[in-house]
Amino acid sequence: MTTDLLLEVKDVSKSFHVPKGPNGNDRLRALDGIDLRLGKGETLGLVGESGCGKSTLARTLMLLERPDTGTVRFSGVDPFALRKNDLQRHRRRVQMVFQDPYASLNPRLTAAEIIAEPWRTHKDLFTTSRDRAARVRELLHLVGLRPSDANRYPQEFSGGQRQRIGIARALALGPDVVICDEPVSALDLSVQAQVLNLLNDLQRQLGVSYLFISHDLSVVRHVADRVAVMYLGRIVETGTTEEVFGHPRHPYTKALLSAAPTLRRADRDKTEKILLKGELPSPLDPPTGCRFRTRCWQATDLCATPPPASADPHGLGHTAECHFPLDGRVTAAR
Amino acid sequence: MTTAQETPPAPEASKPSWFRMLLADPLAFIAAIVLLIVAFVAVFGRSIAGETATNGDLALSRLAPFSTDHGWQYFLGGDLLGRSLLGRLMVATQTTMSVSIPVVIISLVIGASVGMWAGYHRGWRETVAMRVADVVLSFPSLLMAVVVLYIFSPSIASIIAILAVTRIPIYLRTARAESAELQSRLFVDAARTFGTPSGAIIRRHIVPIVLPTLLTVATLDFCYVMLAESSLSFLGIGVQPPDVSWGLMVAQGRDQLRTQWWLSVLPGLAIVITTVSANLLASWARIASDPGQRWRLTTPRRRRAARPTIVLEKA
Amino acid sequence: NSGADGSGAASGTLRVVLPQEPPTLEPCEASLTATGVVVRSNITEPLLERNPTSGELEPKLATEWTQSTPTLWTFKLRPGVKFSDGSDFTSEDAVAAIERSANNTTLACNVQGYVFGDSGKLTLAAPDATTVTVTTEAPDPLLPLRVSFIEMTQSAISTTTKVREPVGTGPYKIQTWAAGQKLTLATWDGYWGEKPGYATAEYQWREEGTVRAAMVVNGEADVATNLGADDGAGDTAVQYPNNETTALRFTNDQAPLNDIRVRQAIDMLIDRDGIIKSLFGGLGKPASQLIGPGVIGYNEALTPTKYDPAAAKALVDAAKAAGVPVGTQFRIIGRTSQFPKIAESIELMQSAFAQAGLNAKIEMMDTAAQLKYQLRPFVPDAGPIALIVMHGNQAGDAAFTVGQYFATDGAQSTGGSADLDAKIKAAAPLTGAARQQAYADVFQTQTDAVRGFAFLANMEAVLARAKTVDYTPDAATGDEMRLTDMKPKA
Amino acid sequence: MSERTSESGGSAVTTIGMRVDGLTVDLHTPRGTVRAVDGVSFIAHRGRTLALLGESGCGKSMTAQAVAGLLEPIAEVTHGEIDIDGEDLLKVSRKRRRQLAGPALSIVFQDALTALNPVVKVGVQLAEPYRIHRRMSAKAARAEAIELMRHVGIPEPESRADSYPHQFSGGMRQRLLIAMAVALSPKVLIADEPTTALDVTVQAQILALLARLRKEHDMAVILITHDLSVVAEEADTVAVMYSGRIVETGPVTEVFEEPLHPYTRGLLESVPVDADRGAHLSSIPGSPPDLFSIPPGCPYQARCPLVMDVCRTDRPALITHGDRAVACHAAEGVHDDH
Amino acid sequence: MLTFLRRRALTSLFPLLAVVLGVFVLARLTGNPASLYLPENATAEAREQFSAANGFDKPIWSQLLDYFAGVLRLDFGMSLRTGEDAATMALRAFPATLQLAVVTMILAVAVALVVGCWAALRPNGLADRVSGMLSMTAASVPDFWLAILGIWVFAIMLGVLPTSGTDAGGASWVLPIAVLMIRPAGVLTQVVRGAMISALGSPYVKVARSKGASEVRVVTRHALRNAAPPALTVAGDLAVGLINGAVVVESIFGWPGIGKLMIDAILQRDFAVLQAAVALTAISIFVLNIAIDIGYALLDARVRNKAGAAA
Ligand SMILES: Nc1ncnc2c1ncn2[C@@H]1O[C@H](COP(=O)(O)OP(=O)(O)OP(=O)(O)O)[C@@H](O)[C@H]1O
Ligand SMILES: Nc1ncnc2c1ncn2[C@@H]1O[C@H](COP(=O)(O)OP(=O)(O)OP(=O)(O)O)[C@@H](O)[C@H]1O
Ligand SMILES: [Mg+2]
Ligand SMILES: [Mg+2]
Ligand code: NI
Repeated sequence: MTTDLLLEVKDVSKSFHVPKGPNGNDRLRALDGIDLRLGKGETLGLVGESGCGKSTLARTLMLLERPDTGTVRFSGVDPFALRKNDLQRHRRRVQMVFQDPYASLNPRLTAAEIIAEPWRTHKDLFTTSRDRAARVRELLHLVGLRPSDANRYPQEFSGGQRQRIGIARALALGPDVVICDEPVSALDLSVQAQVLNLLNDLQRQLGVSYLFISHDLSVVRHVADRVAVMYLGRIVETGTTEEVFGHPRHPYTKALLSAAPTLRRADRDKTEKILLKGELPSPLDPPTGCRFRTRCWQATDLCATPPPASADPHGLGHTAECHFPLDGRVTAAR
Repeated sequence: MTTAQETPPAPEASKPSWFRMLLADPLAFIAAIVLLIVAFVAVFGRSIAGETATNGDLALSRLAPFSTDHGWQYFLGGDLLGRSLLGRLMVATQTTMSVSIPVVIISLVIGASVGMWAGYHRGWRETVAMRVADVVLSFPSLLMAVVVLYIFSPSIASIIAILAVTRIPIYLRTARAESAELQSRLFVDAARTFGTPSGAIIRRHIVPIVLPTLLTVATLDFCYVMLAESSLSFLGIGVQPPDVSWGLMVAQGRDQLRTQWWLSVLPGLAIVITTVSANLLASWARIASDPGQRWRLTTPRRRRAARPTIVLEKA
Repeated sequence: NSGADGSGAASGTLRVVLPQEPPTLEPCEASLTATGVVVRSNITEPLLERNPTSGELEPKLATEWTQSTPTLWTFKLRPGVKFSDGSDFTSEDAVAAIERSANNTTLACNVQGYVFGDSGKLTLAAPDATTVTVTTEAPDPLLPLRVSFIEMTQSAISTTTKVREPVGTGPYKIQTWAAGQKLTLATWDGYWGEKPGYATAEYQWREEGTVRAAMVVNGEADVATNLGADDGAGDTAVQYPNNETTALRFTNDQAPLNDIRVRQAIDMLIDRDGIIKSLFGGLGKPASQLIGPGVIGYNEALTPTKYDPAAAKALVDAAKAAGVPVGTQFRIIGRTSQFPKIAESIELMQSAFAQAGLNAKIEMMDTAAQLKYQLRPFVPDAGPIALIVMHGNQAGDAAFTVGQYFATDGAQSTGGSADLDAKIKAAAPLTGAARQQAYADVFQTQTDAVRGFAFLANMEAVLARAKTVDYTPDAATGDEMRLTDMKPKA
Repeated sequence: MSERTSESGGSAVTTIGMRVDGLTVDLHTPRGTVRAVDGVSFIAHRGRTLALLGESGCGKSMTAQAVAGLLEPIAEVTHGEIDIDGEDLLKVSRKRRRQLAGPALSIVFQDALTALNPVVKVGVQLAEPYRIHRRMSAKAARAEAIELMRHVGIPEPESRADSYPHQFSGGMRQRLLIAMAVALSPKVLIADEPTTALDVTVQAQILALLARLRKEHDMAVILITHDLSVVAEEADTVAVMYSGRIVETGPVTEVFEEPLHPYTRGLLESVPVDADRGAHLSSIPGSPPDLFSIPPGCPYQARCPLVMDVCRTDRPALITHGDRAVACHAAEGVHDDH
Repeated sequence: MLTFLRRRALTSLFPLLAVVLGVFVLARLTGNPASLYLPENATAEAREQFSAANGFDKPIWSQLLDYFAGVLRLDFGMSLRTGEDAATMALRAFPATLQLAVVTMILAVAVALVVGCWAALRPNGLADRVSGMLSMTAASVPDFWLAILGIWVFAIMLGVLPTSGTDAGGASWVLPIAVLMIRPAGVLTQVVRGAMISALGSPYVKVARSKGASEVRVVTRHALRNAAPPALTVAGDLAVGLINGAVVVESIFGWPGIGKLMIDAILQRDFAVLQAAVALTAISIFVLNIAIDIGYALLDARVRNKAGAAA
């Protein structure tokens, strides 16, 4: 699968300094030893509940946050060590589509200005304004907007159209990797399908890799080749989409899958919903040992000790961080 | 390829025109006219007012107002030196404006740039900028005035300098607060991901958004500056004769309040009318430029006073 | 306290409202107007005092004084005088008081510089309980006049620090001083002289003339001083000359003011009558010299310059033709609120100067800044300046004026000539008619040959006086307001 | 429809909680007056859940706020009737309207963080319905509030009653809002996207809570959402809204199995389904019409694959057929078959 | 909360020191006060003696060190003008201004709350328009002018109030306070109105209405507390501004406060008094700022929790 490794994240941690919490703790561990790999032309789905650190990871990969420990490598190079021209060249390779199509576009700039903005910094890409205008038109076409939309302002577009502008902007520098931070969660169902199709088409045409972040399981399932499940700053399960969705090994993944409502009431009525107890613990003082144990229905005292390193029993690249990983067949048995 | 969007572009023509919105608020409309007149007088007043504004005739000293026996210039009466009060008011308009406008602009530019810079970078820069603003705010501005006027001779430039310094923190705080908020916005993050330098981000993304707020603050501050200038005149360290400002006229005329009331009341009225007009126009502009509030100017009058809740009374 | 009913007098309290609070009541600072107006002759008294009307020296705590030798003066003290704390006033007290005010340089009392600045060290002695002798370094005919500025204090008073609340021999003693608000004086039984008309006197202070006047009109005060014509004292107003003379002082050595024609022209361009009538509301008389009538040395022959723009223009043109750079800008410097309508007066002058082809720029300054231009050492390279000065000769003798303003090296002089210096020097030791004549000549010479000044007006002020009070202000009222002169009306 | 109606499959007899008839809301915007809600009618039965489904901006919240009497001044109810127990909420006096707010009808908002007063302790906010309507003492009302918190599953309610909204997680806040809404056992509860801002695991908890409370209090729940799956799982009947109008209603199972309106069908088809990963999703082209330029005829005409000439001129009426109703020219034939 | 206050106090200490330092340096830039305090014809030696006695001949940094050494011993020096202890003078004048300022602010806030809320309930209604015009006018009238007009009208024409001074009891407070409060009241009214309009439009107000709360309850229990913080900030700035306003009012009404003391000290180059007065007002501004922060925290629990956060 990962024949051509593009991005490798090893043991990355990031904590934020925040107001003291109830336990007098003021370091919020947003990321805690993250390992990820992304191959060329691949889509890696990242799912997890709100606040588990998905955006922080994305921002770290975009160099917007500096990790406390761990390494990030793009094609073997640590971008945090780059300076000036090398850094600028690196930035072209990695671009991001933001979660909120409303907040991520400056309301005072026209669509064309937004798409052309990266070139104002990367001046060598297109030297004449004619070239730029032509490229803006190309990009608009690529994302399915009309040339006449170039001079309209973001507020004159619908959410889906705005997200297309955001995607066009991310493509302006011709990146190898596009990090999509919940690109469709602010969009309506009918529009969401349009954007997902667009991303899909672009990958086929341009061969870009995606790190696709979402909390919507059905969306991840639709777009991703591989999936990583995140819980409280840690990746608790990774594997191919079929494996993870078909035979979840971490209890959390299983709960997540079961909690998601589905259209088919028929299926639903057969399987009982796992209603997790309690809420997501505060990342200010996460539980010791396995982070999921406070909500896990099969937790024992053992779970207060650190969970074993991800095991991959079937050799399918399907790992889970759990003392009592579920057997893939358990789902059927229940 | 995916299908192109079919939505028809928003009909531009139906966007409310500024002029129509101005007409919809009669008070703001009058305010705009008043300010236009003030602006006109500030530019051309000196030449319209003519001789009688500067060279008095002691025989007409303390002439009572509202009579045209001595020509239209003396319609508002004469001052102690027998100059026409109307003419003086017109000449004073220019000085008043040439003090308050530069003050507002200078403090706006300095306060806004520092504030945006501090707010964008956060951290120590923000702390230092805010503490310096605190210092300026808790400093006796009169001491500052005396110092400046002592070191430099009292002139319009020094008055502008003093007032500008004391007003900088106002803009600094506003700009800082806004840009601190804006710097965490996604579109700023987006710009960062292209490697855009911070100066360019501030110029491209922060300034255009912070500016309208700052301009509103500036309009309101305009009033404060005129008053501050008149307070300086009261203490004798404001605009110096033979220059004349509204504030100076009010200050000098206060002794005659009981005998020649018009000497201080009329310039005072000029200050009040101008600032009230500026305020009215500013609050109109705030509404007109805010899509969430604009309806107040475009909905028929009957509905405007309606309660915030729609509760139909029993007919 | 009596409020708006105006019955202050009946209750035996006189309420006075002044422009400013006395910073201190230290008697040796009594030549500061704000202090003297309260202290002098009310709390403390001098050995002798000058009658502001006649100009004669009259006995107070001294009954007689004689010049035994040219450098030795003997003062006989009034017997039976007591301080308000009950102790006796003796020659020892007098010696200590004179020593403290005139010789003590640590204390640097205002009186010391003002009155004794140029008269060397005094040697004092008290041969007996009622006799004081003063020996001067040089013959000094003015010594009694100088001594009249010294308020008598107890010998025990500190000689190193100033006192805020002194004990004196005057008709009143300090009852309470709520700093910032009110100062109350009360009579005491042991006063040697005539009993005052009011049992207590209350001083308050308000900066704005209109407010002071309003207080009297409204019955909240009985007497208010230093009012302008527009302050609205109404029928409570009484006009009085306040000893001050206003003038423009030129830097005679700076072009274009270095040309006497230009200075004469400026003099002619001042519309004194117009200023006094329209701006001062009739308060004041056009001035012809730096002192008012009644001061020894006043020259009756001098008359105020006539307002004559045409002649002035001719002079300016003549100067211009002679190569004087009349268009060079000079500054008119004035002190903010030095006297009512100062800004307007300067404005009027400036506009007249401009019409005659002169280029004047107005600068108003606060006291501290203006003093740099008024007193030596002057601001270097300040360029041509016409400075508004206001001079009050409290002593009644031209000696206190000419040395400072007219002598080439005078503390406040920017002009002068060798001839004038000689005349000033010669006049100093003279007495009687010769003295009068010599000083009158100094004024004449100044005007004719030097013309370092253009005089504006002998100033007058308004005092508001409640109907219940019987008091007539005089030229000294501004500096020394004797409560004993005020009586309730029957 | 009759006062009493039987549920499609079962035989249980239910009571009508609220009947909304021809509700029309006009918005007086700077660009002119537009119709945000256009003749919306529905019936909510007690003990049942009616889902109001539609895309963002189609007028769901506007409908809810019009019913709850909480419209902004910019909006005006121009027609319609809102009937609860024989009283028309649009005609009663202001005072009576206030008396009904709470015991008869209450509403849960989408954004729990801003819907709770940030500076008032939650115990006090929860006690307010009792203070206002039952005139209880502060102490008694507080006790009720704590009971209420326990009722909606907030741990340690006694101590948590003195906390402020920001000290609760999103799910807890939503529980608090729901608790406040059910305090007086209203006949009708409007829940405006109560779980949109929440995670799936929390959403499941909240939806379960709502279902429990609905049964316990025998409320008519109007669930507003744009999530088809939530509707599928939670609602008994669904009303699909498009551009301020109801385009299709009916029992959820039937509507989802056999959608009559092309819009409903389009929506159902754009849900990514597990089977065809990476495949082209079928999507509804374009986006909903701008309120200012709704064409004459059917508002869906520009996106409709079945568009006919009549769609561009005539507005399709909502035609009832048994339990179901649809507003589509193209569906008329289908109706006949049905 | 305590850590928050400690933090706030520490960060505000710097401005406090900076103000005292700034005043020290600036004051000395306005020249040696010798000519003000020495007789007109004082000799050069007398001037030097005066400067030496008051330390004005030393380099400024050494004066500064002496000064801070004194301040540590709570010795602010002697007034050149009155010979009194400067700190005593400042402390004596301070209560009068404080009382005036406190009463003024309380009344201004009260007026602003009532009028602002009333106007906000019907935005753009008649009441809103009228109160808007009035508050704008109020905010743009020169205070000294109003003071003199007030004396003329109420003391002389109507005779109902004393012209000035402090001894007519409550009546003496009326004019100074009316003059001082007019601008703060005008400005605050507008702020309260704006904040109330936005508070009244927020979802929690809708929720309160959906619970059947009456308008009065909605305003007092829900909207007002949320509208208070912005008004509090502005009220704080206005209170600081009162120091400047106090100069005018105090000198006209003969109110023995620190504003008058300060301007006199400036004009008289009475450095010790000026420094003491500025230090005192800076401390009170410092206390005021902390009080405002506490007020914030009391009004809004979110601030309390953020308390420890980096500034
Ligand atoms: N700049 C920051 N300072 C302090 N805490 C932060 C910061 N950024 C993120 N966090 C915290 O880190 C944790 C992870 O946040 P992050 O935004 O990465 O979550 P997420 O998984 O993207 O959530 P969502 O699905 O809501 O977008 C959260 O608890 C968040 O509060
Ligand atoms: N203040 C307003 N000014 C102009 N248009 C408005 C205003 N408020 C609402 N609208 C419009 O009214 C229509 C209905 O809005 P409503 O809030 O009911 O939508 P909704 O279906 O609840 O959407 P969402 O799912 O996003 O909550 C929208 O098109 C919206 O743009
Ligand atoms: Mg995120
Ligand atoms: Mg909604
Ligand atoms: Ni396609």
